[in-house]
Amino acid sequence: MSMDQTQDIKEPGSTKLALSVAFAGLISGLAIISIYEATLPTITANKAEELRRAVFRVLPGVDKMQLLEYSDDKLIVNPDADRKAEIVYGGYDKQGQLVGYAIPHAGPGFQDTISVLYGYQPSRRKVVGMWILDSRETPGLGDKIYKDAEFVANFDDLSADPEIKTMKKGTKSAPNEIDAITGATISAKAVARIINEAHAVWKDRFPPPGNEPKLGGAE
Amino acid sequence: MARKEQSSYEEFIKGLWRDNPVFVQVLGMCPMLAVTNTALNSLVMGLATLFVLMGSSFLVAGLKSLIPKQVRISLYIIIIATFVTIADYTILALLPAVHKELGAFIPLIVANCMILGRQEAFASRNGVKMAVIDAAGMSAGFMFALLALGGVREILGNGSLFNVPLFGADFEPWVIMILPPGGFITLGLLLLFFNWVTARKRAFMEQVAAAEKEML
Amino acid sequence: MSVLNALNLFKGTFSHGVHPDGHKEQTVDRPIQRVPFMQYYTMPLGQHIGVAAKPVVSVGQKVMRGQMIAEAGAFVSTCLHSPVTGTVRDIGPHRYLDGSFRPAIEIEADPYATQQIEPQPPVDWESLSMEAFIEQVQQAGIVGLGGAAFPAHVKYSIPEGQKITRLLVNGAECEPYLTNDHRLMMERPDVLLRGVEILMTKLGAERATIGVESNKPDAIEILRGRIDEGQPIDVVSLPVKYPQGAEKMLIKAVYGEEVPAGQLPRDIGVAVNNVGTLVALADWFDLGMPLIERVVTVSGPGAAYPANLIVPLGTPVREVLRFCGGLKEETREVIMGGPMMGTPISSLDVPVLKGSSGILAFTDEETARPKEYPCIRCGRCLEACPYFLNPSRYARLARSRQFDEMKAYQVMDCVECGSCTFACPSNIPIVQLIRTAKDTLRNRKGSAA
Amino acid sequence: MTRKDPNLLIQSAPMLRQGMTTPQAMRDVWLSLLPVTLAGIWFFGIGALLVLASTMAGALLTEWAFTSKEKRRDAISDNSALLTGLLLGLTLPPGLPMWMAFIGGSAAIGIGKVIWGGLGNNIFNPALVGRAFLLGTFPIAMTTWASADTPFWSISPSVLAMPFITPVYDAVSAATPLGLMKFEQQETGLLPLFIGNTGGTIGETSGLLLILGGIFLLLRRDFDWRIPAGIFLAAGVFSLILFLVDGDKYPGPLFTLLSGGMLIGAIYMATDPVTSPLTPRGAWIFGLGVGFLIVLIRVFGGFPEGVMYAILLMNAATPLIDRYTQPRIFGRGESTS
Amino acid sequence: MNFDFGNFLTAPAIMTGIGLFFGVILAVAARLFKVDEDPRIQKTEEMLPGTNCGACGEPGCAPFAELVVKGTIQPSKCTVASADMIDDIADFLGVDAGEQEKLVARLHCAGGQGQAFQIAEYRGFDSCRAAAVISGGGKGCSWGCLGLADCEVSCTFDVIHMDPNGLPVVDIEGCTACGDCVDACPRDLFEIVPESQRLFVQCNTPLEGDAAVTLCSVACDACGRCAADAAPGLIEMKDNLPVIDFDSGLTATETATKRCPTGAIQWLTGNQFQNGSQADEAKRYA
Amino acid sequence: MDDLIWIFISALLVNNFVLAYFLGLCPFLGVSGKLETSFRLGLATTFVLIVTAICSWFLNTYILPHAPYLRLISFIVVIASTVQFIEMAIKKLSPPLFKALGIFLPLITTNCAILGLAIFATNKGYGFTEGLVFALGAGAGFTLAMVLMAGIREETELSDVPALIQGTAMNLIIAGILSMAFMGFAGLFSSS
Ligand SMILES: Cc1cc2nc3c(=O)[nH]c(=O)nc-3n(C[C@H](O)[C@H](O)[C@H](O)COP(=O)(O)O)c2cc1C
Ligand SMILES: Cc1cc2nc3c(=O)[nH]c(=O)nc-3n(C[C@H](O)[C@H](O)[C@H](O)COP(=O)(O)O)c2cc1C
Ligand SMILES: Cc1cc2nc3c(=O)[nH]c(=O)nc-3n(C[C@H](O)[C@H](O)[C@H](O)COP(=O)(O)O)c2cc1C
Ligand SMILES: Cc1cc2nc3c(=O)[nH]c(=O)nc-3n(C[C@H](O)[C@H](O)[C@H](O)CO)c2cc1C
Ligand code: SF4
Ligand code: SF4
Ligand code: SF4
Ligand code: SF4
Ligand code: FES
Repeated sequence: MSMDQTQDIKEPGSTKLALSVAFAGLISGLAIISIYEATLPTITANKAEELRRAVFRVLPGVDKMQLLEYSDDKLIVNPDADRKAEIVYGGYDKQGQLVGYAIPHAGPGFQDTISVLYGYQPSRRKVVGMWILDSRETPGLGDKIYKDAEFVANFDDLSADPEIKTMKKGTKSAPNEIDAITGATISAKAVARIINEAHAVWKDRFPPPGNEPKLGGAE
Repeated sequence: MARKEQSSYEEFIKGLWRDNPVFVQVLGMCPMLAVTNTALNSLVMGLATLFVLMGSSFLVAGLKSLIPKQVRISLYIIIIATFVTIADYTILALLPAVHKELGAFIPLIVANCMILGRQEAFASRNGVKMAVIDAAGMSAGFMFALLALGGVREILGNGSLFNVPLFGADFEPWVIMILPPGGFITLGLLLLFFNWVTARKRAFMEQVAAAEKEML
Repeated sequence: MSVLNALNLFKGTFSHGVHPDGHKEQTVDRPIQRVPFMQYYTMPLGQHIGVAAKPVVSVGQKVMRGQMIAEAGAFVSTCLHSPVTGTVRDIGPHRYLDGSFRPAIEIEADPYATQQIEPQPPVDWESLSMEAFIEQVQQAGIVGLGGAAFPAHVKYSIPEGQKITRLLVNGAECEPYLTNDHRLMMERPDVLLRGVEILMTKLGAERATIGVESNKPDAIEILRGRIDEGQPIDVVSLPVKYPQGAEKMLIKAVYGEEVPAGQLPRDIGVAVNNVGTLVALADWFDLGMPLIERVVTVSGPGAAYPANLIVPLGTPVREVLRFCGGLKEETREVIMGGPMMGTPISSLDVPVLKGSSGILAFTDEETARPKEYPCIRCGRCLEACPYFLNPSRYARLARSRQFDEMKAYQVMDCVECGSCTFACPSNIPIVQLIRTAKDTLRNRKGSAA
Repeated sequence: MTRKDPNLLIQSAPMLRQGMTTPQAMRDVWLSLLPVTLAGIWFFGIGALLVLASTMAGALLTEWAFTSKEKRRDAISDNSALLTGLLLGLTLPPGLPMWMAFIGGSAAIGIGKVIWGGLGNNIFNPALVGRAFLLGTFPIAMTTWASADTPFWSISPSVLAMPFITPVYDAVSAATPLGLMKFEQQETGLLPLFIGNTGGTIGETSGLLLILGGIFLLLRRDFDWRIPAGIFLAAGVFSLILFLVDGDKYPGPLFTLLSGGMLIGAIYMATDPVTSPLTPRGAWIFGLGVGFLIVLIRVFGGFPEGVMYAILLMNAATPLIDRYTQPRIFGRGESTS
Repeated sequence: MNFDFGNFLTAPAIMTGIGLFFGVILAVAARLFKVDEDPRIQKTEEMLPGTNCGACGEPGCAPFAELVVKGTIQPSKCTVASADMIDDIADFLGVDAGEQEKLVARLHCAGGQGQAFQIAEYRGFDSCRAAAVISGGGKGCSWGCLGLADCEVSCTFDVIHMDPNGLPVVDIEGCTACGDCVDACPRDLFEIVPESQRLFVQCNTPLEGDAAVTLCSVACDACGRCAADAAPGLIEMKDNLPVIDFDSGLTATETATKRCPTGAIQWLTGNQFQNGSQADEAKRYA
Repeated sequence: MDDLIWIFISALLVNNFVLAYFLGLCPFLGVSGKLETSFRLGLATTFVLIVTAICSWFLNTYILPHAPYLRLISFIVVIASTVQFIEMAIKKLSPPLFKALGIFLPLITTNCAILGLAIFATNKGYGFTEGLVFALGAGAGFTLAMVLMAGIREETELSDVPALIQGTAMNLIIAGILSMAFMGFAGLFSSS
């Protein structure tokens, strides 16, 4: 900070300054894009893999999947749909027959938003699997909603009509009831509530058996 | 224009203790607390910070003659942000799981006042070599703090270290350690310990000095 | 607790305050008696609020009892008169109440003198102009005997535009142990009423009220008895509570009005005087006797023979105590004034002053303090403070030397009545801390810093 | 000459003292808690006694260990540490492992009190800091409740669990009235709540004794009556409104006032002089705030019970409350600050 | 494996764009909204790290700089700045006050427990001022040191320490003549004097003769010997205390102290009260 | 509507930026010494958060779709510059306002609360209104925490906190207990 420098506080070369910033921008832009391009393949692969794993978990016996979008009240195949509320994943077996839909939905939990993915088979009108995509529930309590196999198993064959009921642990009787988690009733209820919400929206959107969206386009 | 050319060793070591960015300068508290619920996260965050700090210090020290004073801060930020993005994508590619845990806090390295601080306080006034050494020292100090905190929190909060169970299955975890309050309180107590040690050291030094006085 | 306060509102008194044990039984039924004349008398020149008096006698000069020995140094100042017939021995620093040395006139009594004041014809006060009246009061050296020792004539000189409508006579005597006002009211009620009459007339007050705490029924009885029909004087009996006698509290208790902070009673048309002050007034105008003696209660467990005495001003405490059989062995502390606001004296050489209402001797039992604990913010001090201040906060702030902050919390409104300290379960010396702070603040104002 | 007199003492006026001392105040609280404690032990068996013992031990040891040598004697002798321990113990589940209770005790004093500079300096109620710490640390253990009719001599195995080891709870674990209310929408009768033979923490169950204790403290002027008053008022009114809105979803005011930690909290914990406002108006605000928060957390929050959190939150606000509710000074229109 | 080169253009393009855009905007703004303030603040701010981390407790570097320039805060309060930056700033602002003769605080009292009599026992808040307002703390001499260390507490530089005799000793090495003690002392016993002034009166009582000495064995009894022995006109007695007139140009010498019966006037070399109580010396001279 | 309320409450209490998300700790620990300052800092922060919400929404809708990889850097550059611009403007146009709030702006722009908000808002896929409400809640939450902290710290000034603990250690522990108390809000309005 010798004298001469501080003399010219703002006077000269506003342009010079602007240019230097711009130049820096240029360089960093290049740097970033290169790393991006370099890592993009792996990242996309990871993401796809993760989603895939999730879908396969909630829809047993699925072999292929594709992104479906609900627009002007019918379900169409659209690989790059991004209207969050309107998309589901169709899961198909080896013969390309539709097994069921994997439906993502999110809602408030004990700590923060829980985002759930659950599998639904219109044919059997049943929820056939549930997976937590993201949650900040308390480790050791709330996180049982995905760590506790028993709880997750609740959703493997669960009727969602009229709606899912959360019972105190060990007291479930009806097909539409699940066992809560002791010490984490709230998170448990939250999951059920989220599925109920989604189900309320989706249950009538699925086309009748036969004319489901055909497998194609995706992959 | 650094006055006294310290030996590179001193430069390095001061970051660890005397000028420790966390314990002494109280900087970068957010990542410090947010990601230290397990030792692994701490480690990754530490490494990322190290990478960013060293990289940007290197650049800043190298280009200091070209950087106009008035926009220097903006330029530093751009440089740092670039490195952070690089780190971000790398981690995302290589350790997706960890990245999920660290969540927003990798990008937030940009905002870690410590990094900007070093650029301005040191890199922009010293040779490349010194700058890098200083950066290394500082990140080491930061890492040291991260690991200390992360270690304690994971051991108590989960009964494990780097996901290696320590106490066997029926250890009762201290949930709060992983929750925000645990972070604050543990760091507070660590700081207390740090102060205590420094105090003891000073007391000892004084004794020595007194003893020497006696001699003369 | 403010449940009680709520009740008190109906009983006509101020809110908050405390209830220390009266301890008055020791001296209530001790008639006032005269102490014989001693050898030496010391009259500090500055024993009243305001400018010190200026000596008008010289060393070696002979003086008569009642003769003026020092004249007022300014308007807010008053005269001194010799308490005895004798010789001026010294004019110089002597130990004063507060432990410091103050210029004083030392007089050696003449053992052979009759110690009579030659009687003077009563002053025809009714015809006096206000100025002349005030002049007279200053000549008589009369100051407030309620403790403040504030020159009375200053209180009586009412600025333009203000009018005194009510005269309030302070017979509360809320301080424990003290009974001097009580005895005075019982033994010289007529003189007191005479004083009231004089002052009312001169100030043009329409009504006079004598406020007496209900623990002095006999005094109330007697006073009521002496007031003849139609006289605009009434005696009100007030529930016993400290500090009833603080003038602003008394006004609140009697009239239910609050004197705004930083203002004087006269700003709401009230003049407050202690009973002793009025007696002194009457004595001057009827007998021409200036203020050269006052009634003092000697009491406390340490006093061999508790008593109410008429003591010539300037008598060393030692002599007064000796007259009452001296101090008991176990005496540890001697206090001038009441136990709540009085000053402990460091040496028995200190003379009795115009403002000294009592001399109390305390033993280990009373002086032993319970251990001090940290403030638990219990709020008892707030419940006690009659000025609704926040003593707890003061104590904390004072400890960490944040005196200016204390000022912001109006510490200067504190009259140091001691209620808070009395109430504090942690035995925190709140008043002392407050005083320290106030002292610092005052001095700081003085210095540039 | 001067020195022939007795060497006089000089102390600042006033010379007289009321006679009440801080340790006495603490002892009063202590005494008033005795019946509650005994009742707790009666209902939950001597296991409860062990829990109480552990918290008090934890509290005392920590106080002793971390206070400087010179302060030590007072710090122990002023009874407050013991009181903290006792109150903490009373807010714990009867089946809590002793080692947890001990940790709770030392956390209460450690981060709740000594760190702040000891008695009188803490902002937060130490006992509740301890409880919050425990609740956050061992949520399961802290929300597992032994039933009230435990045989007197039986000690549930969990109480004696080894340090740092997950306890095994005995089969009969009753849900608390609040737990039932929140998660099963079933309301417990008022009489049991009043007598105290319900699930819950050791000290919170017996409404009757708590109220008696409160009356005792009130008579001894040991706490500021405005605080409990404010709490009951706010909680009562708020819950009444909710009750009127939807009677079978929300509990009635009486249930609200008698259940959970409400009574012990309002009478013994919100009133902690150190951590509650000094000024009368402040006390009202504090009380009302606590009452409101309790119902808010109980009804709309994630926890069945909010007393602790409500009090801690208002503790945090206490400095601000105190600051802006300075009493109106005699003869002054406005109040300072 | 979609690898489009478009990105390689867009990215830099966008960044450059942003850069340019704001570069220009800010540059223009800088000129438009130029506010002129004390240039030193500007410069100081530039010397600071500019991280605006707030670790200094101030709302940012600019306000901090302002305070530094005002002198209400030390540059070293910035935790981020390296040592030499701080020196820079210090030099730039010329904090060092330049050369001048050293002033120190001296105590006008030597009446410690061993010399001045306590006529009553004080119990209460340990503070001189607190004691002073209560019957003068029971000390016989009501002008003397109360020995309760208000000065010791007040000294910013912690160079005052109470000696065994209950008197505060100023370590003149460290004393910066800040005057804290002068304000702190309820009895106004401290005076800030040039260290070079050796001749000093260590008493404050206006009493004379026995009156003084019965209260304190090292009191000045106003015998006037010092005035007589010193160069005529250097010392004169004002209300029973010797007042030394250093401006008179006359040289003060140790002789003035030689015949002092109580040692109230002293020839100071270094700290006060080094050589124990003056009373003993007094005897030597008497 | 409901979820707007929830977003607000959550950001204000349940997931308080400072006490639950660990954002903006540097000012929280550094500048919370005086009540009055803290309050103003809180206000200023809220303001910047709102600016941020707007900027990030703009970027997210118009620029980032074309170049997602520029998110971080464009966020920080744009926000920083915008705020700096505003700062200059205020300083010129209304000195008093600058004294009151402006001086804090630099301190705020370089702290994580701001960037954090941008990133979280994006991750949660908030739209414009949601973003604004989120910013408001976060700002209010930050202010609340600041003010409580400051009140407590001013009180501890008067009490004899052991020397070793004074300063940051103490502040951290206070923060810890505060966030413990805030845990009470967990699950607020989300259950049943
Ligand atoms: C620190 C802490 C964290 C908690 N986290 C959760 C959680 O993430 N999810 C949950 O449902 N309950 C959680 N709880 C428990 C709730 O407070 C509530 O007590 C529980 O849901 C009651 O369920 P129960 O009736 O089965 O015991 C937590 C409690 C504490 C003390
Ligand atoms: C706390 C306190 C208590 C007082 N108690 C009495 C009292 O008991 N009797 C009394 O006459 N004056 C008492 N005073 C003095 C009165 O306030 C007032 O100065 C006096 O009555 C005025 O009358 P005077 O000027 O004739 O003394 C007290 C003052 C204070 C501050
Ligand atoms: C003073 C006091 C405060 C309490 N505060 C809480 C609290 O904030 N949260 C809680 O879960 N339990 C608290 N408890 C315990 C509850 O009152 C009671 O056990 C409640 O039913 C908890 O039920 P749960 O196990 O379903 O959480 C408190 C108890 C007392 C005595
Ligand atoms: C009426 C009253 C209530 C008290 N309540 C508590 C309490 O709830 N928790 C506690 O730790 N201490 C309590 N104490 C004791 C003491 O105030 C507490 O330990 C202080 O907070 C320690 O600084 C109480 C004391 C009294 C007089
Ligand atoms: S009475 Fe004493 S303990 Fe109670 S608040 Fe006042 S000062 Fe503190
Ligand atoms: S001494 Fe002052 S503060 Fe204490 S009660 Fe009396 S007036 Fe109030
Ligand atoms: S010099 Fe003054 S302040 Fe220092 S101890 Fe003596 S009296 Fe107290
Ligand atoms: S207070 Fe100031 S003047 Fe007094 S001794 Fe200390 S440094 Fe010197
Ligand atoms: S690291 Fe978050 S504000 Fe500094």
